[in-house]
Amino acid sequence: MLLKTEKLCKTFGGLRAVNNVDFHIDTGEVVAIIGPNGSGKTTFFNVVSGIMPATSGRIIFKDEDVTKVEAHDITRRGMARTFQNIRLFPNLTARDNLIVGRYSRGRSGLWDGLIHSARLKEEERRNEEMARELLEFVGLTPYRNLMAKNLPYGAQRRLEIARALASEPELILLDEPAAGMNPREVDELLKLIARLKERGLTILLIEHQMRLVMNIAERVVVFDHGEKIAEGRPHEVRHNPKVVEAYIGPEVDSLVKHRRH
Amino acid sequence: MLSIDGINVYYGNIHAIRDISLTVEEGEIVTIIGANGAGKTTILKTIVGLLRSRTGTIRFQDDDITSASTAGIVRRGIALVPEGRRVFPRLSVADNLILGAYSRQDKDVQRDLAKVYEMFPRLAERRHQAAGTLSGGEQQMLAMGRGLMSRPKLLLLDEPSMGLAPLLVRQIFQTILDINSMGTTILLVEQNARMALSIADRGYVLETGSVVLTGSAADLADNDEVRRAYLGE
Amino acid sequence: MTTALAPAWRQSLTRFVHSPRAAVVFSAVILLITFLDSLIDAQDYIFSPYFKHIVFVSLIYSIVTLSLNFVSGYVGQTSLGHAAFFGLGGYVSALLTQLYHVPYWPAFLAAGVAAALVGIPLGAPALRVKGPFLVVVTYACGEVFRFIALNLEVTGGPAGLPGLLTPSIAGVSFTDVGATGKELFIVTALVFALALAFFMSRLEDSRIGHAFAAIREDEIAAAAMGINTAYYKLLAFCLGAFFAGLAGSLFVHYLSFVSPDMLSSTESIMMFTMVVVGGARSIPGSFLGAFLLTFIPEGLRYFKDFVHLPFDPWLVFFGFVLMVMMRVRPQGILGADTVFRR
Amino acid sequence: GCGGSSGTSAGKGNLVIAMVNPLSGDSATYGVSHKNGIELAREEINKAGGIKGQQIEILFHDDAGDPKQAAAGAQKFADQKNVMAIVGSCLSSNTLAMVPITDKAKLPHSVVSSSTPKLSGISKYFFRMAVQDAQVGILMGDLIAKKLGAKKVAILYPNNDYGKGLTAAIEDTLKQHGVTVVSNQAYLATDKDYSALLTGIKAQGVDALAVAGTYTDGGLITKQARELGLTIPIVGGTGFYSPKFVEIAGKAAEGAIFLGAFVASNPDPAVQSFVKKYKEKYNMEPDTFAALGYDQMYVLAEAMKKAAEKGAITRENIRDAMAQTSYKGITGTVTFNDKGDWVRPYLYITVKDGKFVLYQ
Amino acid sequence: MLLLQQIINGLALGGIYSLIAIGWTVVFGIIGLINWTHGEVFMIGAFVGFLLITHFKLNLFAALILAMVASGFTAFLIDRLAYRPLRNGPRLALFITALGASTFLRNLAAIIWEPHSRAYPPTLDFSVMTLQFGGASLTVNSLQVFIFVVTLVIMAFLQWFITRTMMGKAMLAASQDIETVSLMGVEVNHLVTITFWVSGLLGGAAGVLVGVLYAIDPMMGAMAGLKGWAVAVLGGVGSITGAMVAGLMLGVAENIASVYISSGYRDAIAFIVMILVLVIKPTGLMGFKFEEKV
Ligand SMILES: Nc1ncnc2c1ncn2[C@@H]1O[C@H](COP(=O)(O)OP(=O)(O)OP(=O)(O)O)[C@@H](O)[C@H]1O
Ligand SMILES: Nc1ncnc2c1ncn2[C@@H]1O[C@H](COP(=O)(O)OP(=O)(O)OP(=O)(O)O)[C@@H](O)[C@H]1O
Ligand SMILES: [Mg+2]
Ligand SMILES: [Mg+2]
Repeated sequence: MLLKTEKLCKTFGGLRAVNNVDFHIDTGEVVAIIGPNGSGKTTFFNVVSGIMPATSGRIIFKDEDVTKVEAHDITRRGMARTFQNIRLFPNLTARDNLIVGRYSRGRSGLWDGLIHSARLKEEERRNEEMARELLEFVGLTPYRNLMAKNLPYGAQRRLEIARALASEPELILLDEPAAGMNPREVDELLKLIARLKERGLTILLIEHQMRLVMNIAERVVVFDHGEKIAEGRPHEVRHNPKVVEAYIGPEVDSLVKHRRH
Repeated sequence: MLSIDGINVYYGNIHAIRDISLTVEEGEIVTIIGANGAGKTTILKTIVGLLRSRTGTIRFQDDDITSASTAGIVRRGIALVPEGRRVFPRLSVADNLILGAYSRQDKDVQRDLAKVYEMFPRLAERRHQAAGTLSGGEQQMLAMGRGLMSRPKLLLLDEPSMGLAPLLVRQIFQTILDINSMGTTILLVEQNARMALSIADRGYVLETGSVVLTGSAADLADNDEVRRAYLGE
Repeated sequence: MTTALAPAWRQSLTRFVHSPRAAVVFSAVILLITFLDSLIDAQDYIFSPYFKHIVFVSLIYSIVTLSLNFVSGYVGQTSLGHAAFFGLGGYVSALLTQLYHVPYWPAFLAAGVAAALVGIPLGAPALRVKGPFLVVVTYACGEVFRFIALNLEVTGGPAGLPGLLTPSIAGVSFTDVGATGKELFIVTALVFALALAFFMSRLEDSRIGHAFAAIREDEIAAAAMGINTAYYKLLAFCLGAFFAGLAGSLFVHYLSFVSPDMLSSTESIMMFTMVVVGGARSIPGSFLGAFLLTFIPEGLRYFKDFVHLPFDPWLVFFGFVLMVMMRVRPQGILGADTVFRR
Repeated sequence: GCGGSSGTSAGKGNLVIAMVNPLSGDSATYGVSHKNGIELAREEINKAGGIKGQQIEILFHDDAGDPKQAAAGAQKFADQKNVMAIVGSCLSSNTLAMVPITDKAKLPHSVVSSSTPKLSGISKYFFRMAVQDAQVGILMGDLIAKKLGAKKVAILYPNNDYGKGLTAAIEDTLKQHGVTVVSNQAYLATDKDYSALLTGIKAQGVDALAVAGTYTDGGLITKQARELGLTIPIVGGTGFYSPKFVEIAGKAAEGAIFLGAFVASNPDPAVQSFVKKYKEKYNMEPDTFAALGYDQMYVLAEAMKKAAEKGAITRENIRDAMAQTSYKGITGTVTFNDKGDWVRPYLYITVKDGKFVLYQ
Repeated sequence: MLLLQQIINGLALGGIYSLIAIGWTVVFGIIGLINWTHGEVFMIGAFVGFLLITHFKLNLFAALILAMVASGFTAFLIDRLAYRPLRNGPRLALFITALGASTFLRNLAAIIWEPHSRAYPPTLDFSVMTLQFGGASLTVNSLQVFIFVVTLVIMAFLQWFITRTMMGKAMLAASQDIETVSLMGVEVNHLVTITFWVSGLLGGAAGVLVGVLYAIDPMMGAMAGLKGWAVAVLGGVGSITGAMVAGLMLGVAENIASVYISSGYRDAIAFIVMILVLVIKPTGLMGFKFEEKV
């Protein structure tokens, strides 16, 4: 078991955004979290990745209790994430964003920097190579030298994924990676995630695009009002009446169009 | 109602919009589809005067609004629900909505507020919460609600379904249809091309800043090129 | 504006200015100014002691501007309290040499270390306080230091401490060398400034430099990249304070005098404007900012005498130029648009 | 080139002296008065034929109250071989920053203020016409203890060298006379509101208040004290003497007693002539800085004349002549002791019907 | 009783701080700008009032109104000429421009008006009231009471305006996202112009009042501006009540500290209090509590 939470809670004032969530994900798994808007999915990510402290409960990552571990340390331990509201380094180029993403895998310090040590050179070489490879991997090579803030939305999303990958994580948390992508781009994203899985990465994602969830997730966890209300294989969950009611809605073929004449 | 004629928009020396012309007739739903970076957002921002075209004209209800101020354009009856929601993070949900009605002369704001709350009960629940702490989807609802509060004649929507749960996506599209049927003209930018084409009358397909295809929504939905490139089939 | 848009001459100029060749040319010019008199054994000065004085002051401020770049350039925290470190360095070495008869160089180092240590509590608010709030806090911290210097007995109160030790190397006092006694000071400051510039240029491209950039751009994302933002912010404050403290020490022993005016907020604001005018994060920009803002007021004095202005136009002129400059080139004269070099 | 330069005014050009002073910034008001006084004297001397036919010229350097800029100014003038003497700055710290440079350049340097004891005997080339804290303090103490017969006294002083030095002297004297100093508190010279301190003093029930400040803070203190209903005598040092004191304190100024190096109502014709000319030229009353500046210029002129008689007007000769100064000016007879300080007499002054008059 | 008198003194001084700080905070609250020139706007008000009274022999009330208008106009001009061209530029550029404009104005004033202090004519002396409480007495200057009341009224009005009117809400919104606020049909330029006028009027009023109460000089904007700014920040971004409360608090704290600790550290104490409050509560006393959503 790679990540596990026990009775995890996060409250904002009186609001229980995450409520007693028991969750786990195994190495190599692809798990999707779905749930209505405001059901606490992003907050769950925030707590797990150390950006916000948990109100109560435990988080165990690679058999260690990381409940009180800070965000930067979590990343070093092998968990990386993307943000729902994109948080790239806006004035750095695409390539530089990836270099920063490699930070936690570097070892060089002040001294290496000063004397341009062999270690630093080796690190730089690897960083450069890695950045090139990742840009290629997410299809952003043409944007290499553009500042992140000037990239189109979809490209920014992919850059965020690439940046998370740059830290060579074992577990990657993707918060709505397909938001703002058209169906064809979602297909590409699917392929990308599939390749990540092949690389042995464990993937936990939040997504509203059912197409993506159905195609890639091995297991789906459903949140509502901060609680886990269902869990299972994609097709089971999809037809779970609780989920249908809270999230997917009744199947209607088409929208009603009242035309004025 | 809206006619755009030969506009060219640049970011520095990046030529983002190349000689685009398009029209929206009163009462229509028109959609613009295109890949990431095609320039959809840029067009909408140019219409409301947040970006300026170097050439061409933009006319709205026979007025030339090419160089009008954003506020002036909005007061004429155009509202934009911007990409990325752009809610005022430190204002409450209610205040965000009320600000949507800033340009209105009439005082019937309360009734519309009630309507928005009815449309999005979650916003009613959270009316005193700071908008910046809403979840992504909640913010999207708020942005949409805020856009409606100005009772626009022409509503520009930039990816309104982004980040919404499936149930809500359907609901949003239904809402778009509803407000359209109540007389609001709509120009819709959507990644969910399938849905967009299913509710639109006409559509434009954009590629790297140029219109490459235009036609009725039904024709576009049947076009092989479109199906492959944007519907993922 | 992207560099790609700049006219060709500006591009090549920018490239030159950032190359090591520029450093060589710069040093050569400074050394020439410093030693020309002795070389050609002139009857009169070619470069007067006054001119050399201004050169020395410019070099000291170059160091200070570089050091402020750690805080205000690299991690992007607007600090209006930097003079506190500069002055603190000055006072520490003044007191050590005067009260405890510590030789100069150990006192010099101690000045840097003391400033760096104080950098920790002064930098600590930056961990919590952001944006405009931080501007106020750094400003207030600087002022608090000034008040302490004003009120304490050991610091000599408002008049300060005169008669400070002159630094010496191997028993040779700095003032006994060269035509005017300022030469060795200039050389020392130059070496110091260049060493710091070299250090910073290396740092920028190192892993630490990347961490600084990330914090400047988005702290939360930086933390998510594994960067310990608190540690690096404090590091930036400490490094900045350390070098400012060293510069302060050299400066007061050159003047042989230290007073609370060194800690004043006007000084801090001037330092910050040097960073901005030269271009935040630009190493040559730091030198340019410091030299310009030290030389122009002196130049204006001549202008004033020449046209018989009844008042000193410098501050009015300075204010006006700042306004104009922010309109035409807000990133500073040599401010870079790209962030890491390759 | 070589080290320290000792220039001469070889040619028949002008005799140049230089001034470094705050002419802008917070302390400019002192610098400007000083400058006005000097300028007036210079014009008179030049009109009267200058020094052996040579006209005197003055160069100015605005230090803006910053020691660093004062040092730069001192260096600039030290380099100019034709600069025969330098005056300023008004601020102790600025003067302290200048002295090492003028000393090295063997440039006669004189000031009319900068009262810090640190400047006593600091350099062979340094002469100070500033008032002496120790003396003024004794005189203030005598006044309070003997003439006013106070038993309990409070002291307020600005937190600078002038205020501190003066306060120490007052306190010593009062103690010798057996007067109790109930409180002695510092304030910032830039403060505008002194009600907190005055309220405290009022509650202490003292019979006199000594203020070791200058006219701006002193004026505000006097005004606010009266507003708070504090009716005890207020005694100031030489810093009070300025028309601004009456302007700022308004009616409250009546009856305040302080010391002066100079009083414009002094019937001495030399003083009256100075006051008249000053008013004509600058359209305001002269203050102590102006009067001292005026005398300072004459002291320099005398020294230059003597130097010329001795052979040549050189920096060195001027210095030697200055050390021998004995000049009767409008502020008294100027002489310098072996530490370069002028030990001088003072007057007791009070305000009556908005005018400064001698206090009996 | 002594303490009470000190608190009263502090409140009077604090009232002025509040008045200056509210002028700061409205600008700060709307365009997020550290409007360094506010101190100069205040100084110009003080001087215009002084000139009107001494040269044109106007009465205090007329001079006050005209000085307020002069300051309002100055603030308006500063925005128009210095800030507006940079409205969409980086915040830092605006900040530096403000520094530049302030340096420019302050030193220009020192050249035009000469650097020395001067006082408003003594004919304006306000009566001093002494209240007796069983043996002890409290002294209150009527002008201080006046200032205090005026500040309260202004605060209440602005508070109402910002939180209850559409335009006030638009101002708050503008501080968060100027581009989007224009999408609501708000003429941002009008809004900003109004804000600067309001800020200037308040600054001018404070300037004249300080002149009457104390003394004026061209450099007076520096310290007053600084204190006002500190108070505005201490109170919380854009919070009118915050500015008011913080101003009073600082006035009282300074007075008490100068008596019970040392007057020489008076300003330092003000700053230390401020640093501590901000470190404990980084958005100021009444600043918006807000855990950033990621
Ligand atoms: N910092 C905060 N302060 C107060 N409330 C918050 C904060 N962050 C989140 N919330 C509330 O907690 C709830 C859960 O939010 P969260 O962002 O986790 O939802 P989500 O499941 O990610 O929704 P979406 O799918 O719309 O992104 C929401 O109702 C939100 O309003
Ligand atoms: N501020 C900017 N500076 C420079 N280039 C920009 C800027 N904003 C957008 N662009 C460029 O303009 C082009 C069009 O961008 P636009 O945001 O209009 O695309 P879009 O069709 O809305 O894409 P998406 O679906 O990702 O939102 C893109 O190539 C983008 O890189
Ligand atoms: Mg979410
Ligand atoms: Mg877009």
